Amino acid sequence: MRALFGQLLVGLINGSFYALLSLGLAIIFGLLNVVNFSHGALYMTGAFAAWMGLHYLGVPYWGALLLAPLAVGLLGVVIERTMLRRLYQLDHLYGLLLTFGLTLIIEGLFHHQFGNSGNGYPVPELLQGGSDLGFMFLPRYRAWVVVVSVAVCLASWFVIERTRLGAYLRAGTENPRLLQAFGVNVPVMLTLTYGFGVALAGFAGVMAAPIYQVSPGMGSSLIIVVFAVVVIGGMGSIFGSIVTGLGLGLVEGLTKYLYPPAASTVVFIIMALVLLVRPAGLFGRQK
Amino acid sequence: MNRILRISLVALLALAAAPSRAADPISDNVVKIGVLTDMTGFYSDLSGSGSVLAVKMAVDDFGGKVAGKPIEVVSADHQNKADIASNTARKWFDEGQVDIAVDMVNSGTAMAVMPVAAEKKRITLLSGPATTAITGEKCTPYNIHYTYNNWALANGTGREVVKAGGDSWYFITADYVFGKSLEEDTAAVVKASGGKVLGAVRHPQSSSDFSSYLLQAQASGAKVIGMANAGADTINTIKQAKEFGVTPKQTLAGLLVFISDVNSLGLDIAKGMYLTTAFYWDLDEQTRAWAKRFQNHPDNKKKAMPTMVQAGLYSAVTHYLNAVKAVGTDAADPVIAKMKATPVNDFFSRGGVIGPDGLHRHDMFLVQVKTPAESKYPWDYYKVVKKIPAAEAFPSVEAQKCPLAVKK
Amino acid sequence: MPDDLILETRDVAKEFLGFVAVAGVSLKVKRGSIHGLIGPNGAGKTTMFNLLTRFLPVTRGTILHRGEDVTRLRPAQVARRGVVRSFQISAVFPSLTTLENVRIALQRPLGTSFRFWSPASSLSVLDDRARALLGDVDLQDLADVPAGELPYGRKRALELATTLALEPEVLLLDEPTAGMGHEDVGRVAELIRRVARGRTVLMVEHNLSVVADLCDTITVLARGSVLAEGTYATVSADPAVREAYMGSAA
Amino acid sequence: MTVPSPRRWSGQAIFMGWATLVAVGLAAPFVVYPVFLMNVLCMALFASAFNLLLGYTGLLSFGHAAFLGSAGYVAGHAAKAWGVDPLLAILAGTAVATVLGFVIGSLAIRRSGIYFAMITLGFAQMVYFLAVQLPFTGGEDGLQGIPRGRLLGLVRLENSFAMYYLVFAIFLVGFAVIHRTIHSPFGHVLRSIKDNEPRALSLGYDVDRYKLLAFVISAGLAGLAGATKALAMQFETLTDVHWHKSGEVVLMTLLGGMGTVLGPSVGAIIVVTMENYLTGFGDWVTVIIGCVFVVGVLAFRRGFVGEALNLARRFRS
Repeated sequence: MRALFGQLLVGLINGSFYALLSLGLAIIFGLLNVVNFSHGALYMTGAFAAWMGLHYLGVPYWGALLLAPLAVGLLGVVIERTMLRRLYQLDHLYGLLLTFGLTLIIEGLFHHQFGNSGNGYPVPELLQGGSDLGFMFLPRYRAWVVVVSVAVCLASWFVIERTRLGAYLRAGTENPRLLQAFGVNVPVMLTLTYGFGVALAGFAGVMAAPIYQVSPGMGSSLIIVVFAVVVIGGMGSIFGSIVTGLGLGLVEGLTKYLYPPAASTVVFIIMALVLLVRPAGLFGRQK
Repeated sequence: MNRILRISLVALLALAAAPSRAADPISDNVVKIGVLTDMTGFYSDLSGSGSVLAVKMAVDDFGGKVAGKPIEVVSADHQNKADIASNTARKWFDEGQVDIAVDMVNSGTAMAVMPVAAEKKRITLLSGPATTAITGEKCTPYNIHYTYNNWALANGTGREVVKAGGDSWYFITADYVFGKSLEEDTAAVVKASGGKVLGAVRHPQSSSDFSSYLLQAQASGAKVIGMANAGADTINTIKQAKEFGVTPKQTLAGLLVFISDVNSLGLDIAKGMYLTTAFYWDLDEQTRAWAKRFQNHPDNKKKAMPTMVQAGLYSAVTHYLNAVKAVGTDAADPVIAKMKATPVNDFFSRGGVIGPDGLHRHDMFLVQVKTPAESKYPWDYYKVVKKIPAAEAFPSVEAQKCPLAVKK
Repeated sequence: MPDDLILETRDVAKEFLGFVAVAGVSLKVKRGSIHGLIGPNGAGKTTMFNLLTRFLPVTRGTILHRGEDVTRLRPAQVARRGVVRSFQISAVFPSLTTLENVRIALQRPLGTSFRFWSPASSLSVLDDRARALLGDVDLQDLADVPAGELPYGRKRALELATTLALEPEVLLLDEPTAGMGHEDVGRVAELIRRVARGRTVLMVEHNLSVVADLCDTITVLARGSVLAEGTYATVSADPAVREAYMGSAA
Repeated sequence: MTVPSPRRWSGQAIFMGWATLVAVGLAAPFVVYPVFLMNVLCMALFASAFNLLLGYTGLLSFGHAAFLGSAGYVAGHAAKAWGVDPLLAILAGTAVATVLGFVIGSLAIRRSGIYFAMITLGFAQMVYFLAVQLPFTGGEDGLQGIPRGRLLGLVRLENSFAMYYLVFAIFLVGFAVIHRTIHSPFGHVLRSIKDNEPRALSLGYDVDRYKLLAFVISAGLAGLAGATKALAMQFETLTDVHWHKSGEVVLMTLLGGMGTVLGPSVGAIIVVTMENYLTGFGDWVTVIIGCVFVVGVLAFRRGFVGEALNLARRFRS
């Protein structure tokens, strides 16, 4: 039993990252119709931004939590303005290909600068230590990750579902031409959306820095799982991507307890099953 | 379409400009050493550019020439991928006039290069990899395994930890040749010493999150968690074990730990850990003198002390050059025979002997990591618990199951 | 007389996550007629087309073709029954030549369409018929031009020729004159009248003069429901229709 | 994706093209390192198989490495552990890739566009994890020292020239299959689906079945390339099932010119050469390849062959 709860909790922590990343992907996809392959690389960039901030500038974790997503968001704005923008008129697949190329560049540059072995990032003093839950020893920092991720996801959901800005976003997802009718400056809106979605990835990166080694490859294996999460959840609803992300983290944890060798493939097996039963995904719209 | 064909024809012809293979390996007028290592990956700290430096130092100390011909050093990054290693070696041998390939940290790359080298009759000097199969069932006539192997590591650390009371083990193992064979060897030692093995979990090379593996190890209730992994993987395991409160209750045994790992972990986390090493810079005057030269070499940007891989490589290359000088040719057969016939005597290996299986048997050291209080100066990390004599440190030729050695 | 009806929907509805696009429409299309489907933007006309051709699954209701239930068939099956649609924007295969466009439609009954080992020359037996069909729409001189390079009006003509190649029993035309210049409109309308002989046509059309000119029966949709039905004269006199079209002006 | 206008070649031109191709292929190993050439040929076949999907059906599979790699593992294992004839080993690998193509294909074609790409990527990652874990693949080490054996028990393939000519023959067969498929009644339907899927549907074509068959053919030929490569290189590793490989084949096709017969092969020559001669730059290779990708997508979508055809057409008119 101890082991089961322990693995479920670890799964929930992983699920928090799935949720944060798939949320960002869903927002970008919704409005820009771009599958942002570089999401994983930008998540890694967020982690490195935090690490570099600490080592070169002495910016503590709490500062990084704000500054690193901003930096990544800015990078996103630059990417959108200079490159992605030129592809909106073309087949959506070009967006995927472009961001794939960007992924190689970003990863290659970090790899060149920092090698592959990764750098440790200390857990902030306030969150060091942990408590014994009886079934496992829960490091305080990991508990913090789950709580903050869920909070950020819910806040994003609230903004999108319940505010005027969110209404524009949703309307734009349905029909971008409609936005113009509202008097919204669509190009700016697209830029900001991409920046925000990418900033979420950067935020996830900062959260991940003290847990995982900060290394150039940290995002690329994660992003493919997140893609599977997105296919399973369907891009239809923001809420769906959050729930699916957390849920699949738990499923992975459960698999690690029941049959560890299948833990890395279980998400894809679920993807196959969902495609058989509900091709549009659990929360997706048939279209 | 013809236009396209013409373009591709031109492209093909352009490729043809690459130098073709020299016909005679003896007379290409240069002794070329290829350092094939992990330049940027998770083993780059323990070998990488430091390995290249060690080889260059060996060549410079030798005078840059052997038998009147210049010695050249080339290096390549195998990125820990067996296919890249094998391709690079093949290209080196076929087109690059490379006479020997050295280092090959990471057993997978070593095992990929060895058959290529044997096929082309080129010598390989392995310092980084650890798998016993290298001089066991997979041995080749042209290969020397120089610095350490899993058997030595497993025996050094495994036996000592069981003796100290750690009699139930659980392994966290890197899921490739090296890890699996290290686990196997250590498990055998543990059982032979009266301990028992409760289980093992495999993780992919260069994992970032060990929490679920540690939870499994924790759930097993074993007294000792054996880390059959290396480099960044070991560092992460140790760190996260502390984070999840595994370490005070269960003991970690590092089966392959380098001084570079201890340096990046810090003594506070690593203190008290037993480990087996082939080299420690602070053993005696000779080691100190060489290590300081290495540390202060202008090419050593990080000013890091040499690891056993790097020290072993220096010694191995020097031994090779001595053999070339002695026989007056760089042809593989006479050189390797000479190397096996001559005992090694330098700061690294005192009277070490290379057996017919290609394994260099020399003294090893069981050391314990000092506490921060015990450490008096930079890189003062180990206290030597015990010197393990060559005969005890390495498996006998008979135990090795190398077909070459059995024939003799 | 039910067998007089070639296409019929009974209380067909379509909802997208709570948004009702079509709210229970019952439509009766008589064999041999030209039936117009009109209505303001967002009335659900194109959705009706998509439902009839099974490009979208219905939320509820039944679709009958020749009195048989086709509600659950796949789109390709519906097409093979002879119910063939066109699209709002011109639907040609731009990288194929004009001739090949028509040939694609002729090719399917040949039964060799899965043969990836047969040479393309095995299709040349269809060339004569394809040319004849192109001749029907005055495209015979452009047979070897990639369809993507045709002017807009010619594309619509090509689309019609391709559709006719299937010998459809029922033609569903989605705004056949949309985006056309005045001259082209007249030509296409004439073409429709010609091909409608011996066939049934259901068309969505915005150009009311074309509708008035061609259609025997007109159904007016508004907000997913049938507002009125009848001849052009009846329908255009209906105050509800006038209001839907002109707002409160009427 | 972009629609290159179809080109018509006279029978004579096509014959001349094939003759030149064969002549260059026959002469090549005398001037270029044969092992390198074999790698180029296998990747060229792989890219051409991929192009059948992307260039002629409009499906972007982002998981084609799964077929290359799984066939390589199966062929390698068959040759190494069971010692079967090299041709049989290659056939076994191809067969497995074909079956895998059918399974993955029938699931993936349930979605289209970007989802299709993501799903194929997901399944390929699953294959990757299987390759890491299954006992016969050798995990991180891969299969090493795969014997090339004797062709039909007669020709010793240890000789790189003999092996090269086998690889070249296989390439020609694969290339011919692709060429014929493109120019078959089936190929015409594929192009119509690529051009305008709803229209093909409205003409009564069950487009999913056509897509599936195209996917299976493409997967099988990718497998043929992978199985051949495993024997030619004598090793099979995780590199061949990694998503980087899937991206690489997209790059080759994009760079050479998607939807052109020769484009993928030209792209393969460029990319493999680049990787081969840039190894000295270490990790800059990834950055350079990434830049090539970005530039290709932003400014060079026709690819080399596509641009050349475009120029040729402009000169003519």
